Amino acid sequence: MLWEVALQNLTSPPVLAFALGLLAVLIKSDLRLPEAVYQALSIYLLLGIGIKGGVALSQSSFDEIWLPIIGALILGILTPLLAFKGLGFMTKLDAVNRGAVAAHYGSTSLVTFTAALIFLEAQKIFVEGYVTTLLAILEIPGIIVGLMLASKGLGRSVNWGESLREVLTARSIVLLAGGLVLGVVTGVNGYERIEPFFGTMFTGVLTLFLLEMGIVAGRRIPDIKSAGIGLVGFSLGFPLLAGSLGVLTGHLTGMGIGGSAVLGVLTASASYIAAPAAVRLALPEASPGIYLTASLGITFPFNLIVGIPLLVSLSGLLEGLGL
Amino acid sequence: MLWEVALQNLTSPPVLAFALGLLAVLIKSDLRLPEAVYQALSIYLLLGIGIKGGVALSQSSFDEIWLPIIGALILGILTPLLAFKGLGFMTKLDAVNRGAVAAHYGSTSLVTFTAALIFLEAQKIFVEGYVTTLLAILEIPGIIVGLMLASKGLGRSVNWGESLREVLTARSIVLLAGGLVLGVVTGVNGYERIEPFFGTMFTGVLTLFLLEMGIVAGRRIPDIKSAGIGLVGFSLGFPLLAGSLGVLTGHLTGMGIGGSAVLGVLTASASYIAAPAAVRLALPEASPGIYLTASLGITFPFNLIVGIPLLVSLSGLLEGLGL
Amino acid sequence: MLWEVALQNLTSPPVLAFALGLLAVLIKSDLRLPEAVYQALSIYLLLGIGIKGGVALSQSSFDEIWLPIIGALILGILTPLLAFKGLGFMTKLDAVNRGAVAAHYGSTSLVTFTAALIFLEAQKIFVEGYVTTLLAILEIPGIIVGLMLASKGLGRSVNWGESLREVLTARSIVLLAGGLVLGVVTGVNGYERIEPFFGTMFTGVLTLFLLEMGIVAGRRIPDIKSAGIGLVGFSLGFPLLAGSLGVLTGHLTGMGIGGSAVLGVLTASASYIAAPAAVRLALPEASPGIYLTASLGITFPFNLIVGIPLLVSLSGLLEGLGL
Amino acid sequence: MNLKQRKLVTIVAEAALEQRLVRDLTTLGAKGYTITSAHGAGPRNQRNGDLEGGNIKVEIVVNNEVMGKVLEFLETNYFPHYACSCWVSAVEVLRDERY
Amino acid sequence: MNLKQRKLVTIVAEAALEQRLVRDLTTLGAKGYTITSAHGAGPRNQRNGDLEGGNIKVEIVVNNEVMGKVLEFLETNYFPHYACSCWVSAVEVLRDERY
Amino acid sequence: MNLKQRKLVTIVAEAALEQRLVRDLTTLGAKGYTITSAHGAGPRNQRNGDLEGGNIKVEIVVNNEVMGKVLEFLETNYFPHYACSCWVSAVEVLRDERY
Ligand SMILES: Nc1ncnc2c1ncn2[C@@H]1O[C@H](COP(=O)(O)O)[C@@H](O)[C@H]1O
Ligand SMILES: Nc1ncnc2c1ncn2[C@@H]1O[C@H](COP(=O)(O)O)[C@@H](O)[C@H]1O
Ligand SMILES: Nc1ncnc2c1ncn2[C@@H]1O[C@H](COP(=O)(O)O)[C@@H](O)[C@H]1O
Ligand code: NA
Ligand code: NA
Ligand code: NA
Repeated sequence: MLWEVALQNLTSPPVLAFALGLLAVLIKSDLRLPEAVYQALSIYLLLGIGIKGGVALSQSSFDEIWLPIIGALILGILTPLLAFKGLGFMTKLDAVNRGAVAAHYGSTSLVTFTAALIFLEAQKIFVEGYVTTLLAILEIPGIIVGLMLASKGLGRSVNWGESLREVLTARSIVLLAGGLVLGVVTGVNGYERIEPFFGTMFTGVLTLFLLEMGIVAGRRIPDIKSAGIGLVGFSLGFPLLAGSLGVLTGHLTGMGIGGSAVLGVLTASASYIAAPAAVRLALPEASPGIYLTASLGITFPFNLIVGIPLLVSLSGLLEGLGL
Repeated sequence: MLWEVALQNLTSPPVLAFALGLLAVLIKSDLRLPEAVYQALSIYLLLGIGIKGGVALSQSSFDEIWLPIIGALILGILTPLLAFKGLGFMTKLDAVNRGAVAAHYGSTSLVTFTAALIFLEAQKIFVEGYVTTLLAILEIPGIIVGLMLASKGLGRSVNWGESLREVLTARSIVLLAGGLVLGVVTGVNGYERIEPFFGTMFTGVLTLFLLEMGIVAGRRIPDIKSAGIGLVGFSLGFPLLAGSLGVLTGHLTGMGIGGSAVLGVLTASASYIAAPAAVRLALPEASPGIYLTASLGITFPFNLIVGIPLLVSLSGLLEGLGL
Repeated sequence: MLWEVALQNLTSPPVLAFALGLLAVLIKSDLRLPEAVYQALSIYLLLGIGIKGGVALSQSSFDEIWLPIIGALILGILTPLLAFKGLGFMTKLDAVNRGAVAAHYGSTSLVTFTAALIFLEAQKIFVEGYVTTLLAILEIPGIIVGLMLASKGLGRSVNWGESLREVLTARSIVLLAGGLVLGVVTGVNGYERIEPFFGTMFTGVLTLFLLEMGIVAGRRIPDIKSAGIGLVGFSLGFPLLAGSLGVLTGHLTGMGIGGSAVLGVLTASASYIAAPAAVRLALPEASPGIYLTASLGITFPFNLIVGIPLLVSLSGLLEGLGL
Repeated sequence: MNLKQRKLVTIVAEAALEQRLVRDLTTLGAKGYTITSAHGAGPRNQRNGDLEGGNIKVEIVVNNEVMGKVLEFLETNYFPHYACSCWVSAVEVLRDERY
Repeated sequence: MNLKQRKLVTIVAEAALEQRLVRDLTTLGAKGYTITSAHGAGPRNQRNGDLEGGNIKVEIVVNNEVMGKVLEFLETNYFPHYACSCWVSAVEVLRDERY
Repeated sequence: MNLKQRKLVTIVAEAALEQRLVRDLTTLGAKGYTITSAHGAGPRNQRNGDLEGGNIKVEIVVNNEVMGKVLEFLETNYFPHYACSCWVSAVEVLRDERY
């Protein structure tokens, strides 16, 4: 059963497109999406996810969402702390680089989130609409906690005001949060008009996007060798640990199988859009060769292929336990 | 009732996306659509509008359209003359800059037009299909009249042949007029195959486009302060005046509520694609800081938010009066 | 009847968009799709065609496809040989340039193929799903044969390993072949989710793409004059000859009217994406002014307008003859 | 190696001027040009560019005579009206017959 | 023709730095700048750029004094941390008051 | 400030050549390169570029020795066959060990 589910995930067009992208790098093809198109696709995905989340949120009652929101907030602070500690055990990285990696795992990956939604939809498992709100909530705190942890290792003082402004006004945040508000305000009626574009097209556009992500991730492969066994272990083990914690939190705060699984995936996933941008600007001393290799080169494909089906199964299991 | 209508307009995804774009500028986010994507979206919108208009035109009889076409032609000549005069009263601009602004208000704004169509569709008000023909007709004469008015203030002679060639072969005109012909020739049957792309997707794509328009308009805000109260007054008042004239012309030439309202919106709107390009090339002495601020920074959002619902209501009112 | 069919082809949106592109060049408009968008559209088309072909292939049995595949392979080797010989008769080109042109006619044109599919769909003629496999198979051998023919005329030795690698890892091949595999693996179920994007949108996107192709082809028009009557004759005559051979092969290998017509169009069409890229790199001595003018400036529009309806009619005729 | 002296003239201007500028430069004797898309700001900064494609950067490698003509022409026809920057540097080329 | 000497400072850096770099250069006295999108590789090559828009190439035409300040500033604030290249060449301009 | 002399070699070529050109330049000793997309026309102007992405402009900052090798290599392997322009100018750099 788990195997069947995993296979269905593996043979979905987005995951296959990701594999095609990896392959294109391996055979040294010059295939690449133009930069402008990559940008456009991410704008589409971020805004679309935001809007859909907002519309769903406008249908939710405060009663059902306040507990999950608090759960997400706690996870947003806890995850980077755990990651920082874990990296201390498993690697020899200094505090700056550990903080940088923690910022990535504290934040979330939009595409992993989306892949989980598509996976659950294919499984016909209901997902609470407000999970996108949780995505938006989980996006930022982890980055800030990570930056704070790293700053302890810095020989200089950090301009927190500037860094916070940069984190909060980053393209991805503006689109996601702005989309959420847009969705809440326009509601089901307004959304109807743009559903063909932002809804029906979504999986197709994501497929194209994952082709490019495969190429980008593929280019990280050489770096994995130099990453060290400790970092690789972390990038594979931490998502499962943090993800389980997320699934558990989901059930404890009253979400169903689908919502809890998504919260698990969010916790398990590592950011590679918002966090790298923020870390690069606020923490130039940290090495992208470390944090991008971990989050994008290892954890992202791992979650896409292994993490999602596993966490969904775990969520089903916990539900069966009456949680 | 008018309030309800206005609210529905305000909470439609395209208008909200425009607001999001404005906001992104205010908070100094680096959000921007890549140039290539902005170009692609305008090509899509212009060609799509043209094709749809052409298909509708192929369904119209000459009997019903000749009067509105003559009406539109008269408006196309009258509007820039009125604007030129009005600017003489309200501002201290020289003839060159007045002519440049007049060229913009004499021409039309595709996006305002489209927003009006979407607004009317949401109101379930019928719109004559040939209004896109009127859009295409109104696009050019106003620019030429504006340039002629401005040329009187110039110390040099104008190369009219060159200027006319540049106006007539500009991207936007080729796409709009070409799309119209394409639509007429391919007809309903041919259109069916591309309807999912040019029809069903339209509002969604427009939403993305308006996000960018919001950003562009937002960057004009600092210029509004230096524009002077006279120009601001003109940019707010003239659309209402010219728009009312357009609505009236619509009713007098036999159009219904929807068509007359659209003709009003066309007259009220100021160009910010075709006209700026033409004026910049033919009339470099005029200041973009003046004409773009008026047309794009003030009139465009004003029409989007206030002008459209107002002119639709006026059209309903006139219909009620038996016009 | 043939005339009616041709007219329907001529008034289809993609062909009209191509004409609009030509016209835009003639009137010296600055209309152009941005490079990044052109790239994105070709990626979309190639991947989409590949996926759809793969899905169809996953529905086909080996029994029905092995003969057509062998037929296509033979055509892929025969066509460039015929073209090389034919050019020897009709033009004064040296072996290098003849080989270069042969490589183009030995390969195929994705857009011509797609236009044929759309044409047949509009005619409600059934087309075997595996024709896309034939497209992929016909893409490469012709290029290699052409290069080999040309190399005999070179004063230097050719780095075949490098050239083959470049041909096989070219963007277009990776997308087409990758798409095929993706389609086979994901099957009907997986495809369902991305059908709105890669299927329903297809004709619309193709229309936009052909607008750009019209512009590119239009810019080749001045070169046609300097091409010489022999090359022009070849570019018009060879597609009909090779196309007829293709249609015949289709019927002989057991395909129906639709499939045979498509195989004819594939054989008739000349590559202008994969082949030029490969020839430019492996055979810089050959003149793009010759091979691009023939394949893109003459044969492409000829097939789009005349070749497709003619070959479809021929296929119907042969079917009538009981072939 | 046989390197010859030429001048590289770089012109940054509004993208809308591309067709005109290319025509003018060719007429003045430039045997080639290279264009890249750009954006920027300058002291004049009164631009239209937001909507119509930002700036273009045009580079031409020319001899001294053509350089002179180009600068003169820009001074009369472009500088007064358009957002336009221009600078010149010394370069060396092989195949001097091409430039 | 009245050509004046200036310096063209070319800076290639990660695209994410655009806003900062522009602000810093303007503060240091550059009266204008021109930016083009670029990609590339260098000896450091430890970049983030894959995901966030590759590199930008910033060009500023400035006088010697501003050039000095800019180079010093880069040396302190950019070179140690960021993927960043910089080179300077001599150029000539008309309208020297603009640069 | 401790500025060192280097050469900036600018190569404009068909975009399809990117992979090859980068490989060749690196082999010849360039420690880095910066690429921007471009389009243009020249005296040869027999191009393929329309369909395959126009031109690229490759810039490398190198020492005199590498410059010599690069020019020689271009002369033998690129100039005869491809649409390709090249010019060289003098630049100054900090951190000369990088170039
Ligand atoms: N000092 C400068 N250095 C580099 N580029 C400049 C400089 N000044 C102006 N530019 C460019 O020239 C364009 C036009 O300048 P302006 O006419 O001042 O608006 C700007 O958008 C910049 O791209
Ligand atoms: N020798 C060079 N010539 C031209 N551009 C270079 C050179 N070295 C570095 N670059 C550019 O500077 C960027 C940053 O270099 P790096 O800090 O070494 O990663 C690279 O991505 C290149 O675009
Ligand atoms: N004089 C020139 N100045 C600047 N760029 C040039 C010049 N000549 C040629 N180019 C560039 O080099 C490319 C190739 O030139 P060609 O080999 O003559 O086709 C052209 O497309 C231009 O981008
Ligand atoms: Na996480
Ligand atoms: Na108007
Ligand atoms: Na063929």
